Amino acid sequence: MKARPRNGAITAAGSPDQLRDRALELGLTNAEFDLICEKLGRRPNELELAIFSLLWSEHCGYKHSRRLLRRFPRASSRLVFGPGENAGAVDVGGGFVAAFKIESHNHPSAIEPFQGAATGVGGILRDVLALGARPIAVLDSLRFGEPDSARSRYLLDGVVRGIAHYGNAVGVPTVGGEIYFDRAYEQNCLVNAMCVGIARREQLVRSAAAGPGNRVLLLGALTGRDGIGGASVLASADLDESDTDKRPSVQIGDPFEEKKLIECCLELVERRLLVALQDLGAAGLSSSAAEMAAKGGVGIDIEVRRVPLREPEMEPFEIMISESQERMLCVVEPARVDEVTAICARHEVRATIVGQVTTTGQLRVFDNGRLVGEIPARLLVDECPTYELRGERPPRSLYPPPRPRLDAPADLRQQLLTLLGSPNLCSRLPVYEQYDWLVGSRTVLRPGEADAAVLLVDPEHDSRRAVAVATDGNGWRVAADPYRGSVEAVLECAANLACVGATPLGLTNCLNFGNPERPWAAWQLEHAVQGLADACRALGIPVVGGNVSLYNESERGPILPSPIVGMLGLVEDAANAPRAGFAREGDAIVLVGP
Amino acid sequence: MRFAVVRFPGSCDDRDALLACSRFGDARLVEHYERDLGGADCVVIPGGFSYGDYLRAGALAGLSPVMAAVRAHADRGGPVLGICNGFQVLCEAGLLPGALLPNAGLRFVCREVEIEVASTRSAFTACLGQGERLRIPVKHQSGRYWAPSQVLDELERSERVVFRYAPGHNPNGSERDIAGIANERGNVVGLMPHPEHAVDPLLGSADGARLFQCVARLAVAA
Amino acid sequence: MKVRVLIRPKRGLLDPQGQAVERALPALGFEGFRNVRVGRLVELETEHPERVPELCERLLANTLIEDYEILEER
Amino acid sequence: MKVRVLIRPKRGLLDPQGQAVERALPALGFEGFRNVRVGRLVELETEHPERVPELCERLLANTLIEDYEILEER
Ligand SMILES: Nc1ncnc2c1ncn2[C@@H]1O[C@H](COP(=O)(O)OP(=O)(O)O)[C@@H](O)[C@H]1O
Repeated sequence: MKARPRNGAITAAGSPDQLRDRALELGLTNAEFDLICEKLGRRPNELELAIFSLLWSEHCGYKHSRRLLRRFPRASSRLVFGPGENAGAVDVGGGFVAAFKIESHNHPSAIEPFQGAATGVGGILRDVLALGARPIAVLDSLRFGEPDSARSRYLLDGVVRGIAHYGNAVGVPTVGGEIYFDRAYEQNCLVNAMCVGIARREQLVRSAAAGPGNRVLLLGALTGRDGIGGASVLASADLDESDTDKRPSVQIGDPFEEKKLIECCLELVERRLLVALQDLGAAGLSSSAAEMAAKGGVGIDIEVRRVPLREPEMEPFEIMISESQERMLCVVEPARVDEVTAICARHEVRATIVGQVTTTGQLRVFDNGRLVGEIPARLLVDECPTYELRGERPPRSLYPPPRPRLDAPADLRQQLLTLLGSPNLCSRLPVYEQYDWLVGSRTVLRPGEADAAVLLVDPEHDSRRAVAVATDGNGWRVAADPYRGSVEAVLECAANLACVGATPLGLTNCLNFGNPERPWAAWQLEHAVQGLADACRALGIPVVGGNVSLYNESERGPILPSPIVGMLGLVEDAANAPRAGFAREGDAIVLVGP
Repeated sequence: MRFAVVRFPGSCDDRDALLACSRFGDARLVEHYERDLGGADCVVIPGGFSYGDYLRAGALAGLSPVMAAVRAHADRGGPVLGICNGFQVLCEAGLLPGALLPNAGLRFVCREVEIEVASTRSAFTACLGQGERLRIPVKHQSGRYWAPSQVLDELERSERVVFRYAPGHNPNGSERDIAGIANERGNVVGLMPHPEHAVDPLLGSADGARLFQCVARLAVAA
Repeated sequence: MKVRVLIRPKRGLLDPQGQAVERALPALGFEGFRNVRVGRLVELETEHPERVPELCERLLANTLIEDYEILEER
Repeated sequence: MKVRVLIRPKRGLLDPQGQAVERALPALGFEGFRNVRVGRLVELETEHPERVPELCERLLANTLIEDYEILEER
């Protein structure tokens, strides 16, 4: 793989105007296109433009939220990895680290609930795996329209089956989450999945590439035309009835491939064969390679013709931005490559050298040895333009009032039964019975048993050290007052942990909001972030990472502003973790609190 | 007692089974491509989704090289326990009669159920009481035991129905509430519930430990 | 050569999937559909069509519970 | 009238089952089988064969990700 001279190889197609039109079609603004030309010192070609359009999209580039996220506290003696790595991580003692992150798969799930939710679980598992941690738990936070609508029931059914299909088959227990129903989510459901992983502290790997001359290996599934343009289209377009146009972007999850990938990567990590590891998510190979290079301050060359394909004759740009699932990218020293490929073969996982680390600082793409794209990695990853939000408090409520659940004062018994039977309060057993909540031999407190799940850190050595996890979020409270509603979400989550005797160690969050270019949505977002940040400071816990999902709107209006928080805490002795529920007749009932 | 836990690509409860077995003896993993069980006394085929359960649960795993070694071990009278996916593999491989069909409810079911020891004529129940109840979790998508009715009659007549779901506990529509069966010699047992997930009261129940204790005790006696 | 294998649950065996489809039909406005059975379709290409029956017997179908039928195509 | 509907994953989309089966076959002693696709088969009886395409679109196939083909029989 030798670089030919740059000039001549990379030529922009068409006239300057045509190229600009193309950039706009891909979702970039005029100013962004100008910035690209200025920073490159030339016009980009089409492949480069495709890569820019994805890495500088809201989904990958956090254009509208990056500045806000700086408000989150990070200080903690327990913090091991904060935002910036694939998942956050905190020290849970005994030589172990817990990695965790929550992520949304809202739009794909609204189009194809089963596969959308399944691939959502697959994606978040790989984020945690990328740290070298074994995924030990999944939680799902879901929002749908009212269950009396056929569409909501269809989405609920598909999403739950999709999560079960994927989570059960990869052997990671699904131990918690929440479900709320409200008309505001009718068209745009929310599917947020959180994953928790455990690693020995010394075993963590980073995603920063290092060591020029080291090989870059692609592990896992074949690359097909999955989600070409999907990151920009699926993740940031308003949804409407004509979802059919986005059909080709549906991705199919393969939990079997993921299971093999997990076991394979964990063995590679355990044997210390990897210099760096990274999952392939939105924008596929482009974003993974660019991030690994930018974080390591090095360059990466990719030869697209080495990438094993599912469909013949894919274009270089398609190979670079394909979002095919169940793939990981790693950096390996040349002398270790044979050992790595032998282990992969044993796990029946494909491993292919697709490139190498360089000193150039550039992400370079080769097509059969011909240079077809060259962009500074930093420019793609760290220099995406960011925008100040212009928030404005809406003059009156944006949402129709919630449907009343209780009639005028009837007898108390009847009211209680109505409440207990209402969709937002009734038992979730029909959902969590579809999830394997016990694989892994760690689940001390399971769904339905307490307000938070409790999982052993190291079941193999019979220690009773455990982590507790829960997710929370209440769209109506946040709609009524974004700041206080968000504070309450954090406090409720902390209270959930307290109920199982856990000390909170860190928080992850997913910001599900409407279009941030609308002043009222910007206002909601700003105040919600401030609320989350202040509440975490008050509790003394860091925000270790998260995800942002904006543009959650349909013709019928925006969703309720829905920050979802996931919190992880430490339980020193799992045997002391109390369960919820009255245990014995005759016990006293005490109400604690102000 | 030396246990071998067989692992296929896609097995999920292999580490759990290993952990459970190691409470009652030495335990090690044997991979699907191995042709030798390393002198194990007892083979455990764990749960999970071998080969993704693609095509039919247990179908692809049933043909893998290690199964020849398992068959030879079973032919010698060595104890074999197939749990959940392991039960499906044993049926697909012809080591046990019948088949496991998709649950009548068409959904994956994960819950704790009660089962009854229906026969003590097996390597894993010989030390249990007839009719004794155990609390053990199930978790599966295809756990509905089915065999032609003559085969079911014959299984019952020869006391090869080893476990039944207690009344009201059948989670999948299994014929005659069957939760587990044995081969003619009683050394090969398959069941849908997960005894390896019931060996520690901290994690719910310790009733499943009885099966492992039983087979380990028989080995000492032999 | 292209081969298609159609695999279906044996007559007499409960087919909950087929039943679920059959029960859902009237509510969607489809009257007069009976005996719905849901099975599997396997398509493959091979130069050894003579080995397909063996493949069916040993792997693609479980003949205790399923019938199969092989359709060859050019 | 008996109708059979063959439903298979759309070309271009990942077919995890087909791939897993294809990759497993050689080790199980079956060489020379390519392009394995695994789909579903639905059989039914009806007096309204003209409504079957609509039935496929609305219920039997997920046309986002699956193609279908209708075979009629006497
Ligand atoms: N709401 C948030 N709070 C804190 N950190 C966030 C939030 N959203 C995103 N981040 C952080 O920004 C980084 C980039 O996120 P993302 O692009 O989702 O990562 P990945 O590509 O690994 O999925 C991650 O480290 C993530 O933790």
